[in-house]
Amino acid sequence: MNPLLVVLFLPLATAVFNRLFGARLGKGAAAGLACASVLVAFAFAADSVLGLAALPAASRQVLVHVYDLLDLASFRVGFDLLLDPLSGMMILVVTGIGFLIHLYAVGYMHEEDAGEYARFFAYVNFFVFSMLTLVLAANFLVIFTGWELVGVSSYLLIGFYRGKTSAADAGKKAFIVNRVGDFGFLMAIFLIWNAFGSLDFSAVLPHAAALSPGMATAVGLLLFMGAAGKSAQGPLHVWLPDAMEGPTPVSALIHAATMVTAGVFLVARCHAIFELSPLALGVVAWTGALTAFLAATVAMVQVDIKRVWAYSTVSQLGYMVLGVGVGAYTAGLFHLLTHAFFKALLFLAAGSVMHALHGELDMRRMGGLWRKMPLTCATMIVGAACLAGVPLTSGFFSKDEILLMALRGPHADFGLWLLGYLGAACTAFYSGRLIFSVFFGKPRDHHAYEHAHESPWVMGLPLVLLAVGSLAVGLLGLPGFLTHWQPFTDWLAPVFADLKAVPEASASRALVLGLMALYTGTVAVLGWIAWRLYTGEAAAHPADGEATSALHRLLWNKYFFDEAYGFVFVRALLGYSRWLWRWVDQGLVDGTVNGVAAAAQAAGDFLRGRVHNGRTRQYAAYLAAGACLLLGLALIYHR
Amino acid sequence: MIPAYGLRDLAVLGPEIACILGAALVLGLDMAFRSQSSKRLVEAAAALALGVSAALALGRLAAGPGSAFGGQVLDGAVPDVFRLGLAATGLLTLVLARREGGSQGLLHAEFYALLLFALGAMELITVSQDLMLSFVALETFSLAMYVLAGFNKAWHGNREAALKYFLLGAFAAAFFVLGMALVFGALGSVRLDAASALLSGGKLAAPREMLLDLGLSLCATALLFKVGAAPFHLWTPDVYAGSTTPVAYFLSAGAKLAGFGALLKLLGAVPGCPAPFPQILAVLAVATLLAGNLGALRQTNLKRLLAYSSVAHTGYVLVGLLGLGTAGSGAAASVLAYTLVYAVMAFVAFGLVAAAEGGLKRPLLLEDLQGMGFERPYFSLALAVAMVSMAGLPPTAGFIVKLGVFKAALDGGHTLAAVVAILNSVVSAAVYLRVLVALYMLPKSPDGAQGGARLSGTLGFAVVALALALLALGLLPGSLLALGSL
Amino acid sequence: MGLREVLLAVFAFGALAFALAVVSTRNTVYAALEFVAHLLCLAALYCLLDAPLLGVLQVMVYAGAIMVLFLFAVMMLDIQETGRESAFQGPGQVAGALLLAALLFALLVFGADRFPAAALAPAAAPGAPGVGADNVVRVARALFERGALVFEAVGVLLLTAVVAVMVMAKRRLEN
Amino acid sequence: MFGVGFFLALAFALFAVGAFGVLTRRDPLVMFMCIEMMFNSGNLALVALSRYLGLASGHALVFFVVAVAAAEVAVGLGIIIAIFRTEKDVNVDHLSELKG
Amino acid sequence: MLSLIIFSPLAFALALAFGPWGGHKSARRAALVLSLAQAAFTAWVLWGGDFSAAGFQLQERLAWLPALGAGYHVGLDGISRWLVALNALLLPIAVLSSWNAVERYPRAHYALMFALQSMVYGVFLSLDMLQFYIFWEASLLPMYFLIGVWGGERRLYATVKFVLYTLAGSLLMLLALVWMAFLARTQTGHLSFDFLDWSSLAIPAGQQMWLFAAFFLAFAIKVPLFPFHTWLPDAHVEAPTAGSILLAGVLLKLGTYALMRFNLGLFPEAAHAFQKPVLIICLIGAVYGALMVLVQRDFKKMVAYSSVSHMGLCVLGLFSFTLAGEQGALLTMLNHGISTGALFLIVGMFYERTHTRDLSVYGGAVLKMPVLGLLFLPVALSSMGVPGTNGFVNEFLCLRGAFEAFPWAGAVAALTVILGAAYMLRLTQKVMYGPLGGAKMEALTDITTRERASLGVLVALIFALGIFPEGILSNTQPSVQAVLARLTPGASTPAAPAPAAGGEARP
Repeated sequence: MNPLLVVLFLPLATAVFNRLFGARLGKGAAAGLACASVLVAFAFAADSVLGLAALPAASRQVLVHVYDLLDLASFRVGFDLLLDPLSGMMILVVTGIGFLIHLYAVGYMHEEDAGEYARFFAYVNFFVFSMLTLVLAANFLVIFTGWELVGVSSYLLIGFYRGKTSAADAGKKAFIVNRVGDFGFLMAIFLIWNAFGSLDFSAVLPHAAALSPGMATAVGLLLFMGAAGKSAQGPLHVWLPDAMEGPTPVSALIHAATMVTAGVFLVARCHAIFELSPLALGVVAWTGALTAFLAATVAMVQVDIKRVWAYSTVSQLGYMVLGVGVGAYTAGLFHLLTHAFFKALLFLAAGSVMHALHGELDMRRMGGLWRKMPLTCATMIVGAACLAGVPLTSGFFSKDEILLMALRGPHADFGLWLLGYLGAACTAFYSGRLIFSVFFGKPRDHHAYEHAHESPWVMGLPLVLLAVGSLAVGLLGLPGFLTHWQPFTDWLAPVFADLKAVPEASASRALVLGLMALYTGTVAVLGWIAWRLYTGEAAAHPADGEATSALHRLLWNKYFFDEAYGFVFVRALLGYSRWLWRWVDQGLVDGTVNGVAAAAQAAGDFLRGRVHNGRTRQYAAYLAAGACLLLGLALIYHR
Repeated sequence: MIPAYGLRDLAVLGPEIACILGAALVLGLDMAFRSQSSKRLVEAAAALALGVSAALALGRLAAGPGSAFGGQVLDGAVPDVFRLGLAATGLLTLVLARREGGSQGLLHAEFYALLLFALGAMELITVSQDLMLSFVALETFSLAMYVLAGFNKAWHGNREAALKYFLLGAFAAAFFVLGMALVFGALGSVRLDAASALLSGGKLAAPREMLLDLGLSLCATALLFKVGAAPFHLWTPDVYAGSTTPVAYFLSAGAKLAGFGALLKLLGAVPGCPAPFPQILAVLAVATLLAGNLGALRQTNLKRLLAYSSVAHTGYVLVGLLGLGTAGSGAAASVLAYTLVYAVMAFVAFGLVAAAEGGLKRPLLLEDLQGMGFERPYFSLALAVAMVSMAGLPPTAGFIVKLGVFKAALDGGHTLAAVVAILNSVVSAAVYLRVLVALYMLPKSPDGAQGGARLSGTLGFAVVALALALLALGLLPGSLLALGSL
Repeated sequence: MGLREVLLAVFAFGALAFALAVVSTRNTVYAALEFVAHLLCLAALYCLLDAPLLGVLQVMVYAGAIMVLFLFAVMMLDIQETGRESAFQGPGQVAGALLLAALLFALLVFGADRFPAAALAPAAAPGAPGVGADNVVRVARALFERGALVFEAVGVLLLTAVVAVMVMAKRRLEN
Repeated sequence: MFGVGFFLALAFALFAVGAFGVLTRRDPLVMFMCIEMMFNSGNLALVALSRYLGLASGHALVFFVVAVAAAEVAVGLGIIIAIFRTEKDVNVDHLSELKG
Repeated sequence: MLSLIIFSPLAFALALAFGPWGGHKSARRAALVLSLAQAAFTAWVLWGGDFSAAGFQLQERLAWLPALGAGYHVGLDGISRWLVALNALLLPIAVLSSWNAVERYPRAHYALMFALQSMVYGVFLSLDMLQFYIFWEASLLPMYFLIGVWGGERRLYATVKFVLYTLAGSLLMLLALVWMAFLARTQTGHLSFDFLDWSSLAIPAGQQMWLFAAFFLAFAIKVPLFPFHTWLPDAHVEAPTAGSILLAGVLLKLGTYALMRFNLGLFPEAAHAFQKPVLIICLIGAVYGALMVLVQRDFKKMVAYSSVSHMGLCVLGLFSFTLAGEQGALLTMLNHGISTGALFLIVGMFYERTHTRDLSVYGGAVLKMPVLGLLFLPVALSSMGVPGTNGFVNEFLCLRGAFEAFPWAGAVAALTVILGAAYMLRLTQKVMYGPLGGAKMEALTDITTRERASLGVLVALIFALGIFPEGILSNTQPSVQAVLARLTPGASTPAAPAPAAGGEARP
């Protein structure tokens, strides 16, 4: 029994058990079981990663074949798992952060009744299993299976509060937009199958060069379409902000740390294909950059703290995609790692605030909470610092690396860097705005302020651990000129061995230091502006309905994406279908069928009405006519 | 010299003679015993006569083909089975008449006498090779039928039916006479076997052959009228609705058997079936199918519905005739099989109509059958089997014979006609499904008849037995298709 | 143009004329009488066509017996001659019927006229043995030798007719 | 001039007139007479053809046809009288309840 | 043995119809016991056949109609094995679904269901074409009565339309059958309706087109493919729950099975000639069907149109002439039977409680029926084709087949992936989630153990087939390869053994 199988299937087992019998076991047992299984999974994951590390760098791969999925005469694909440094890192992130979030959820979901409690933990465990399937996949079929299962679990968790229509709508929207992405992914899989006759990574990726440039671009773009769907990039990002309808631990686990990063993981996994077509990489990079900037601008005007973090996630994902898009896969993945930590932290902290204020999320009604919730405040400040890119924090190193690569990387472009930089500026502003509005300045809603209280230890501990983790993880990827100890890059080297050596040296030290100074300055200035704006008595938040500048309205309405999609896809499609249903289905097709029947009946009536009118002489006339017919035919056909 | 017609010639006409003597016996018995009991006696005598006729027909079938009276009469496998069918139809009509007798005063001996005379003439026409003999036989059973149609009490519609049937029948007979004259002109005699001898030898000059074709067409008109083919079928619904149910059955089944027996003789006699007929028949077959099916589509009066369906079934038999020209197409057998199965189907249908309309003063409507499906299970099941069989859906004999008919048509090379004809069976299915809808799927209608349908006595037994026969033949059609080997 | 041809022409056109008369007169009795005249013309034609037996038969059976029945029927039904609208009913129907009759006639004539007219001249001289003097003997042989079965069949037909008529009559008495 | 074609044409003419009579006249008796006229046209054709072919069997046929016609007249008149005894006016079209 | 499978349900039907079962309760119990016994027997027989080779197993032959050259000839091969199993499976479930939904004439109701099953067995197992036709037509009658007597308001229109539509198509097929018999007579000397004889006939290309068209029309109406589908929604809406389950579960498969067995089996050249037009029809059907589901108001009509979409995909896979496509089509037949059967079962459960199919009344059902919510989810996922459920495997293979044949076809067909998710989630949300939709929803009671059993079996199958598709695929492969070998002589897949006459078992 390979430990990997335990990692993968234990969460599934507990998920099924909880879903079926959780309610009867009682809350404590259900939660305990769920957290334990993720913890054990984390332990086994760590053990197998250590085992992997022991292997020589060149052959650092473990392939586990579970059983045969499809065996057509010339094509065979099985349920195979692949553990290599990339997936190793991911399973650690998934199980590690997963466990912390499970722990947090025990406290957060406390008021739910036993049935709902068990159901929640079953779904979350199922999510962990799906994410692990996606990450550990050894061929495109299994990764697609994980891809869709993750989509299903996100649908279930977003729509967890089944009574709320908005939750169900958000879940539906998330799944359908994901499905649009999956459509692209499926097309890519079929093209690969056509080209290589197999779906196993081992058979496809090493021989990617066999693809013609055109085909490589097509596969690349389609793969990215799938990735964009899952990682809420470009046009397919609309579902993530609405996904905040789900409970906060869900937002933290799925919509911050793990699931949304699947897109980046996919591009990293299939880098061999992307490398073949600069066009595909360009599209990836530019989408990433644009998403990063636009999402950051929208985040600046939102008032719901979870939505701010949601747009921040979309923006940070934009950075990761930008990183991968410019060929700096390691930098992108590093940012993925750091982001997982601090964004999970920020969401959990937001949850803690919401928990304390009995569901209040609007920052305009908060203020001065640092006295009431010192721990949450502290950890949130750490998270926000990482997010904003305060120097020496993990976010600073990872984002800085990406921006550097955007300037000097193999497929660099100044425009990309500029968009990245402006995005970073906005990020600094909105994180400052949120921290100061929530924790500092005068409390704006005294009633809520009075009742605020610090969260119990079971929610506090994960916050602290995550805060420490956020800072610590930054050390794994310090900039090159500071230290040669690059554990993260070395760890992922075997995966990206086939890439041309990253021209590290092309960026002079002076440039790197200069850029660092620029970023630090920007963060300081924007932090100060935010502090000025939002700690004063009259916080600069426009009240609802107050006339605001056109730009503000544009950002407030999220560039009208939802309205556009609503019109183009929902109303137009439904309108067209209704037209089709009425005219083509009822009218044309059914019409002809009923028409034929009506014609027959009309002919019958005519026959019975006019011809059979009872008059003997008319019958005699028909008889004579018949005789004439016979005689005529005899004459015509006569030999 | 006087040809020596001996006993052997009479033996060939055994069945016919049995019928005619039977009629005479019936008349005699009626005169001898005037009392009420004589009615039963008379009926028994008629049944006996028909039984003997059937037995003799079977004997002839076993004995194999033989000609008599100098070739005027020629029986073979197919004609003998026709005669058997006719005798059986007669018996079935007796069964129907018995049920009817009580209420509508049908028990007069004259009814049985006329019936037997008609059957004798019908059996004669199926074996006659001489046009004149056929004409006399045709007229005999036509006259009997005109009166049978107008038979019983002074129910107004009844007399109108007789008059209509008479006038049109006589009009058609006139065509036959002129046709016979032309045939005589062309061949010098009215013997069909002479015709085939001359034609096959190719000795007939073109214009005389033209005259022959015209003559045969005119003769065929009269026979097609009798059978109820398309342009000549207009009398069928009125006469069936006008006459009593047993007579209606006799008209539809008997006339069909006799008519097609004669047509087979008429068209079969001329080798290769003279040029015009396949094309003419194709047009007529399709026209008949359309007229029958479409007419029945929204018909509510059950008897008229059965009348239109009888026309439609004539259409299907005509489709079978299309294969007449080509050897080995088994056209004659398919025609025979179809008419026999039709006789059975019609009996079940008409029998049930007779049972259902027992107490009604007005004609039986589809509405009266509503809701009967589960209240009278056996009645409805029998009717359902009959309807499904008439529609030609598989598990029944109707499908097998329809398949035989279409096989013959396709073998004859009439693909287009076959396609149009088979699409017609969708319309016919629609017609019969309406009956099933009424039976099983509609609630009892307020002004419908209050459940008069009593299946009792010999009629009930015969109806159910024959309904089961339809199913049995559908599943194990060995015997039915044995006819195919004829 | 011998006497024979003249008589033939007279009686032929006579028959046709009376036929048309039957169809057009309103009064049924007149129609019956015209029909009798028509039959007599036909009888004459038969005699001219060397079928004396049929001519006599026509006169006795057809003109005599059958037409008497008709007149008897006309009397029985005491049809009121007055107040009868015209024999025909509506021009449309008449036109249709006329058309049909003309079509029937045309088809038959077109079909039959392929007969070479010339060849149809009576091949055998009037005295041809086939027809002439011993007509009755030859008809009798045709009737009772070759046509014996048909003769018997006609017997059965007449018996059926008697029973049928008796039924129609008897039934009428009852109601 | 008086070949069999002429007589055939005459027979066909009588047949057509008879048919016309049946189709147009409403009085059943006259209709019936027209039918008889059609029978007679058949007889005429038979006689003419037997004269042309020189066979006497044609005459036998005529004999039988006349016999049949007689039987038919008997039954026909029986029916007509049975029906129209009670009816005031003798008109076939009034008898058209059976329809549809 | 196979004859026993075909005719045992008929015997049970007669026993039920005329047997001593008095009330409603005893009738349904008897029906359930009989159906389970029948299913067990069929499973036991199916287990017997070895399906390593491609030929027909357990053949039985009987000279039934020598005059017409038609005999009674049954046989089983990889393709028909699982369809027979599906048929056996669905009957007990259908019986359970009519448990207390049917009070009127229960004995007749169950008897008709058994008769229908017997006819369906006949179609799947018969190798003699006339016998196939007889079972094909005879299957119309039981369904006609099922819809007609126990149906909804417009049942008369629906049931007559159903019968006449199918009848019109299959009658043309009857002529084609007779024509083929004549071909057999000209080529082999004796009139024959036997499928094995026909497979060895050399049919001239010209005639093949016409014959293919006639066969295709009959089967396309049954499948139903795009232009011929309008009878399905009416038939489903008006059919009782059991009727819908059997109609969707099994009757639609008659069309696709026959397409695979006869259209592809007998007319290779014509199949190639007709490939593109058929693909286009299927594509329209799949996408159009999905669009139609989006705008339906009636619960059952939605599921009916989803069947049109799924079946369009199935025939798409069939006509891709690739191994993946054919296997996918065969699997679609099975999985669609299970998932749509389950969907109709659920619709039935709702209808029993709310007596309405109008979606506007529904909402928040999961709050009142959590167990149904638990079981409804996998069914919805299967219909959407989410991996892990059976729906994904056949959709993946069909799309793969289409893609391999014509990438553009694959791409358009893949649109149904999105539309499928859209309409299924819309349906789930409209019925299951959101606040309680009013009085009717308040009155909902969760599903009883009987309902859980029947739905549970189907859900178990959904997961089992989703996780282990090879269980089915491995033993349908030889037969499918045989069909493909005939279809594309130079097929890329290793030429499987020619369709050997298989174990010529007992006469």
